[in-house]
Amino acid sequence: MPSAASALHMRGIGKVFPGVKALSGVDLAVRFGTVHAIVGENGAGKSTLMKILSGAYAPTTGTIEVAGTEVRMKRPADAQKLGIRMVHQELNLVPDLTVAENIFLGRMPKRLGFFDRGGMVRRAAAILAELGAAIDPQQRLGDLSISQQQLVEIAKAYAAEPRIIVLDEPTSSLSEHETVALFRILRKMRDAGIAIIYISHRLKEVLDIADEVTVLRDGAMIETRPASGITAAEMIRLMVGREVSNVFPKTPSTIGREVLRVRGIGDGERFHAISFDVRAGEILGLTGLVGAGRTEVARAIFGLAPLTSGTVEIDGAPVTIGSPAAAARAGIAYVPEDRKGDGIMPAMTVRENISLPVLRRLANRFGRVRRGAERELAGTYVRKFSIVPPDGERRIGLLSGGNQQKAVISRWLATDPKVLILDEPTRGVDVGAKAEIHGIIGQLVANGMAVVMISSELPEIMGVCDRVVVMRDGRASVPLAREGLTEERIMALATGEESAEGEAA
Amino acid sequence: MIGKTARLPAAVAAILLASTAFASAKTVCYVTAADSHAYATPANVALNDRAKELGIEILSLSQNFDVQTGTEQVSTCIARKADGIILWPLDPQAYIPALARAKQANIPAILINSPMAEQANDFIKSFTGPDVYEEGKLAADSLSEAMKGEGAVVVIAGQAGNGTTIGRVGGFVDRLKEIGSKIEVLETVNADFDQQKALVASRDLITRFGDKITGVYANDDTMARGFIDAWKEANSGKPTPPIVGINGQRDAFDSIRSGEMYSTIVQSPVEDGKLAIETMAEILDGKEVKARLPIPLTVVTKANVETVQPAF
Amino acid sequence: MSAFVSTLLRYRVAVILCLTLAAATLIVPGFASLTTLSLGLDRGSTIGLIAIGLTVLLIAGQIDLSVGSVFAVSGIVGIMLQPALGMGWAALAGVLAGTAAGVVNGFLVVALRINSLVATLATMLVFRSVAHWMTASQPIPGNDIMFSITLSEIYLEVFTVRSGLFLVSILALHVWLTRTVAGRNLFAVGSNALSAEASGISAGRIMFLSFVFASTLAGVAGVLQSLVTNTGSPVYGSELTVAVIAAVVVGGTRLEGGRGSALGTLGGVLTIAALTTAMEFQSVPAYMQQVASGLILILLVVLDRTVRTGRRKPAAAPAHA
Amino acid sequence: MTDIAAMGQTTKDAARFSQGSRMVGMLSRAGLTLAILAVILYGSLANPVFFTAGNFVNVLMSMSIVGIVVVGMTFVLVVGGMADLSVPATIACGAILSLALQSYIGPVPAFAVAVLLAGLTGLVNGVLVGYVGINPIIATLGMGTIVLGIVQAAVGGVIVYGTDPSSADFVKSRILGVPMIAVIFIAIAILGNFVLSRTFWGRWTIATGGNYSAAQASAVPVRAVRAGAFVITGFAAGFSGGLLGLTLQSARPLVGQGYEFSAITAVVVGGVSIMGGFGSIPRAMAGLVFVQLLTNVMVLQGVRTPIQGFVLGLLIAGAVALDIALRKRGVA
Repeated sequence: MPSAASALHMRGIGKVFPGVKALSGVDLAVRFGTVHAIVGENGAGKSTLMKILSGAYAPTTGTIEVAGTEVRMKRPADAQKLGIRMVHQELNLVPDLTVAENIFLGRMPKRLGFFDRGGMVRRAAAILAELGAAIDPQQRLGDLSISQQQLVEIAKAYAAEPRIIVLDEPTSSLSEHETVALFRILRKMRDAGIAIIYISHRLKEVLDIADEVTVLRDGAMIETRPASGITAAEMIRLMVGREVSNVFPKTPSTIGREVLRVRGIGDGERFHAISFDVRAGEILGLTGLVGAGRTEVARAIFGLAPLTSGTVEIDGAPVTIGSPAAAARAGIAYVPEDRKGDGIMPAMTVRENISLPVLRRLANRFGRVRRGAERELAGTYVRKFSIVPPDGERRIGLLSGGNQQKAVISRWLATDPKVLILDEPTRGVDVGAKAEIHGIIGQLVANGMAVVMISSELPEIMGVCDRVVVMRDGRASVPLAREGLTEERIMALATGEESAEGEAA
Repeated sequence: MIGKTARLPAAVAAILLASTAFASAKTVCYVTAADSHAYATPANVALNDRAKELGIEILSLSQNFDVQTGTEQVSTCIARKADGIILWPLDPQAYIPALARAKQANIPAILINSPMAEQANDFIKSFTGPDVYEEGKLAADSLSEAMKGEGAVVVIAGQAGNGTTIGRVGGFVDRLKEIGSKIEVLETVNADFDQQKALVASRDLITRFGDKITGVYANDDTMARGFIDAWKEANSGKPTPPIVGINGQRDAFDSIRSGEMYSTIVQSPVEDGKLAIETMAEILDGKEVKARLPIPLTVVTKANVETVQPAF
Repeated sequence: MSAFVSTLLRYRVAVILCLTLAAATLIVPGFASLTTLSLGLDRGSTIGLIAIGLTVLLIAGQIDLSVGSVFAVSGIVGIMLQPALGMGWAALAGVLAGTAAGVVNGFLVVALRINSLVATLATMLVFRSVAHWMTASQPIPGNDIMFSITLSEIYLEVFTVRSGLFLVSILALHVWLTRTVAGRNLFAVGSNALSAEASGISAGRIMFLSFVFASTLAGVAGVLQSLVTNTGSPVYGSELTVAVIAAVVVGGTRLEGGRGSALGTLGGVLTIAALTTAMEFQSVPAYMQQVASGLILILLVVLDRTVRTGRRKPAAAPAHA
Repeated sequence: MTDIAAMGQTTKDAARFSQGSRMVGMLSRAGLTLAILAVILYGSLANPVFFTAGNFVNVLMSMSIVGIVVVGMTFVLVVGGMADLSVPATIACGAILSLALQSYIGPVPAFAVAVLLAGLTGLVNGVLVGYVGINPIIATLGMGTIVLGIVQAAVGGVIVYGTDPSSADFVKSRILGVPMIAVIFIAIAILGNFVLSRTFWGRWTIATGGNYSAAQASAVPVRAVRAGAFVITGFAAGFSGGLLGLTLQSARPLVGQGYEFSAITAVVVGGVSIMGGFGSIPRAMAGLVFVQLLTNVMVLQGVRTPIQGFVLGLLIAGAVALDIALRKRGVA
């Protein structure tokens, strides 16, 4: 609808951090009643642009017009007064308050300073119902699953009756069918005349939902186009400035003996009777809706959470795993889902991050860590996986997501594990790095390692894995061979339209 | 879970049972300074023992050196309708309102060990025990005798703001003025009746004044010991300047014999405790008692060190 | 665990309080009486008034070690200025001195971003020496003993001015925390300051005000104490801070912020007051009293843990104030 | 590729993650060194006796006792344990037992038992904090009161005297003019530094303080590491308590009062982050030296005892504020 009025017009936006030019000359025009997607690799400047839009940063240069009038935003509150709402990638919620209180946080309905809880709860319930989310508004938010919290975050933005709503990777922790629900809502909002700015790595989704697409690269605006006039391949080309032929190359590897055998494990709460096995040189995909219990299974196998039933065998010998240390000894490695939270030690150098699990081995009998050996170890992986910058002494917090992820993987290869469990290894990683990481995984299996890969991204699962286990509500399907497996089939299993319980295997 | 929650009352019960049972005899409420202290403990023991002999029930409350607790405890005593109150004041006036209320409730009260401001006298029957101010004066006399009335002293005082400190320093300084002595006070430091703090402070004082120090007055023997150790570190072999302490601890006696200390002032906690309860007993029997009942203070020097009993 | 036990756990503070009272009544003759109650309340109210402030501060995820020193300073000001201003205004000045101290703490933590544990450790020392400075380390007497006595009169068999004030304030706090927007925002800030900020709540402002509030109440308690004893002393309140923090935490308020309740604090204060009174009635040595209250503190916090580990969070997440 | 997202995020967390921080770290350490030099300069100008071997030996001896505690406390802060408030109790435990038991089992075993029991207290602290997951402040506060109460009950509250002068002579003896107690302190400091900065345990400690769950997911025995810091402090405090008892040849239950705060002060002034994950023994020691020299100068200049607290307080606030300011500059 080209006639629609301009909701937001950013002109010549530039932002400079000490020593770094984050943005330069970015123009962005968004109209009411449209979904405007912004795509680009990490570091392309998306987050900075959005932080400016939300009032968190002030632009070094440029002007911002909201609904045709120029505005200055000094703090998030200003942006909110203008009707701009953010749905952040890392959730902006308060665990200790109830869902309702979170939805109305900062703008609770008051009467003489007192607020009427009843009214608030009713309104919250209504909104959640509208979003088709089955969440009790009286529940303590901290007790919800991540994807439920994500929905609350969206409800919160929606409840503010915004004129412009910005969603930053809103589906990163949503399952396919929750995503579908979200899109339904977004379209509804759009038709209600709200301007929607949609940021995502998932190009397929972008093409689904967006009316217009703006591509950023290295802090500069490359191009804005109607979504109808662009393909995923083109977008990728514009984003990385190069042609990326096959996004998910599958390096062939010879599949050997069985390494990990899991039989009927459960934690008595979030997953039950899970059984599967992984063979040397094989990549087993573990997928399903978020909250289906994939991560919980992985954490339990790695000793981060207790098992109440079932057995885990490595090379046919049963192992009892009480702690990650024990898991490491047994030859199991785990690259966690939340890189910032569970992955890196931001204050430590790349070297120190890599050597952490093997320090004991690097230490002499007085416990003194042999610096030489440590440097050598780190150096090997920095070179092998071409971690940028190629400097083991650099604080890891300064590296890009992709390079941090490579370092975290290196950390585990140092223990030369038999089984490597990767939990969403490419989430929030840009297209280039994604390919590299898939390459690395390819090498590993080629050298006979057994890999379990958790991912919500079906194309990735389909592209990389030899067999796939689909989880639903804490139960697992039988491992499905890659041949003849379709995304539709996986969705069917994940959503319960088709059932193939795992006890059989 | 249940096990855990159930353990608590058991614990409380144990603690409560561990303590003395309640009887209908005359009950005297004894608000002591602390029940874990070199001087207070023997005083408490003596007081309790004597009370048994006199057939008096003692309800003893320990302030643990916290004035505020103390004032509240006096209220407790009033609420418990005790027949008498023996208070060990840690502050010259904070207790006065509480004592006034005790008087309103016709509960006789006396002070043990430390004095209070004049206003208190209207509300107490008597003050038994050593006069810390008097001790200060005696110390002044003893020290100026040792220093032939001239020279320079450092004063190692107790806690700032503590009643005993105020008395013992005040008495000392006033007495020096009184006798117009030419002794100059170089510096007064607070070492909180703590040997280590005294040791550290003394090191600095010795470095700072060196041989200027021709005399030392410590508010108690523990701190005197601190100074002696510091002196030995600084200049081994060199004889210590005359040092005067208070309390008459056993090790102070040894120091006097060996000449490291010049004198101390014995105040016996046992006498202190006994006198207090005996006075209270007389009050309870309706007898009149003197407003001021001091316990004997003996200045101990080399001359009489063999004949006097150390306080503790 | 069974519903019954979990209920017991949810109301553990009340349970412990009742158990304490029951045990005391059984073992201590003449414990169950109005006088005991009024005593306990009066003794509780000093700690209690400060605890009210600290509850707010802890919910905001901050801590204040300086309340004990503020307690002393305010009392001294309240007494010192009596000749000049008269009792009422002097008292007010004392309270304001507390407020001022709160402004300093708030500034250090909010403006200079110093961790509150460190900042208030520093001001604890500073305010304490200010107290010594003003008084030359000598306790100073007030004007009017009779007023002190009337202050500790017991009304309706039970309440003193202090305990009455305490009870009213803590009920007010309860309403404020649970029923007002500001109260909920306080929880939001303590639970996740960044999110609160992003939702347009000024976390800094709320934290700053919490510090001011806490110190002001410490000031009130200090002035009352000084009026009741008719003395301003530089050594007042040196033992207080620990006791107060204990009371608040026993009341189920979390040091990490985001959780806590006024009624819980009331329970905590009363439990400790009851325990002390009961043990004093039996001449239990102070050090045994310490052991007992220490045990209760640990026990309740452990219980609190067991309740929370029912939740999704990893059991031993690092505890950051 | 410079990752702005990462940059933005680092501004949120402690700024030290940023590139500038290495420079800033040096700057803040240099700042402390300069401060120390300033104090020395002022001291020597203001007071003739300040700049003398004798005086420096005094300062060294005075800092030895608390210094040993500082070594332990550094571990607690670095691991993200905030503070160990049970130190006064553990010191008392060390001091009283090492004297009280002398007459029964001889000085050396007595000392050993005393230190062991203090370490045991540390262990309980560690279990409560590391395994049960209780806030360190509360756990150590509670344990402190309990242990102190028990110690007082054990000795009935009176002063305990040493019965073996030879042990005192040993502590008071000197090696090339350096007091034995200082030698012991320095040895412990060096050992502590070795453990924290060179060994895998030290690295684990820093990692756990820096990002608990990431350390856990990296097969670091985080609970043990957290607990360990408190055990170390328990032993350190017990040890310094024992030495204290031997130097004084007498001990009271409250002998350890105030040491916890002096130790924290030194560590914090040294620029060790109270939020954990960052800090070193040398930094803490620099902080200790600065505080001790300053106090020494104040005493030599005849500053009244209460006022010293005032200066110390301002000092803590000032040092930390400066540190934070410097870091901020380092980032944006």
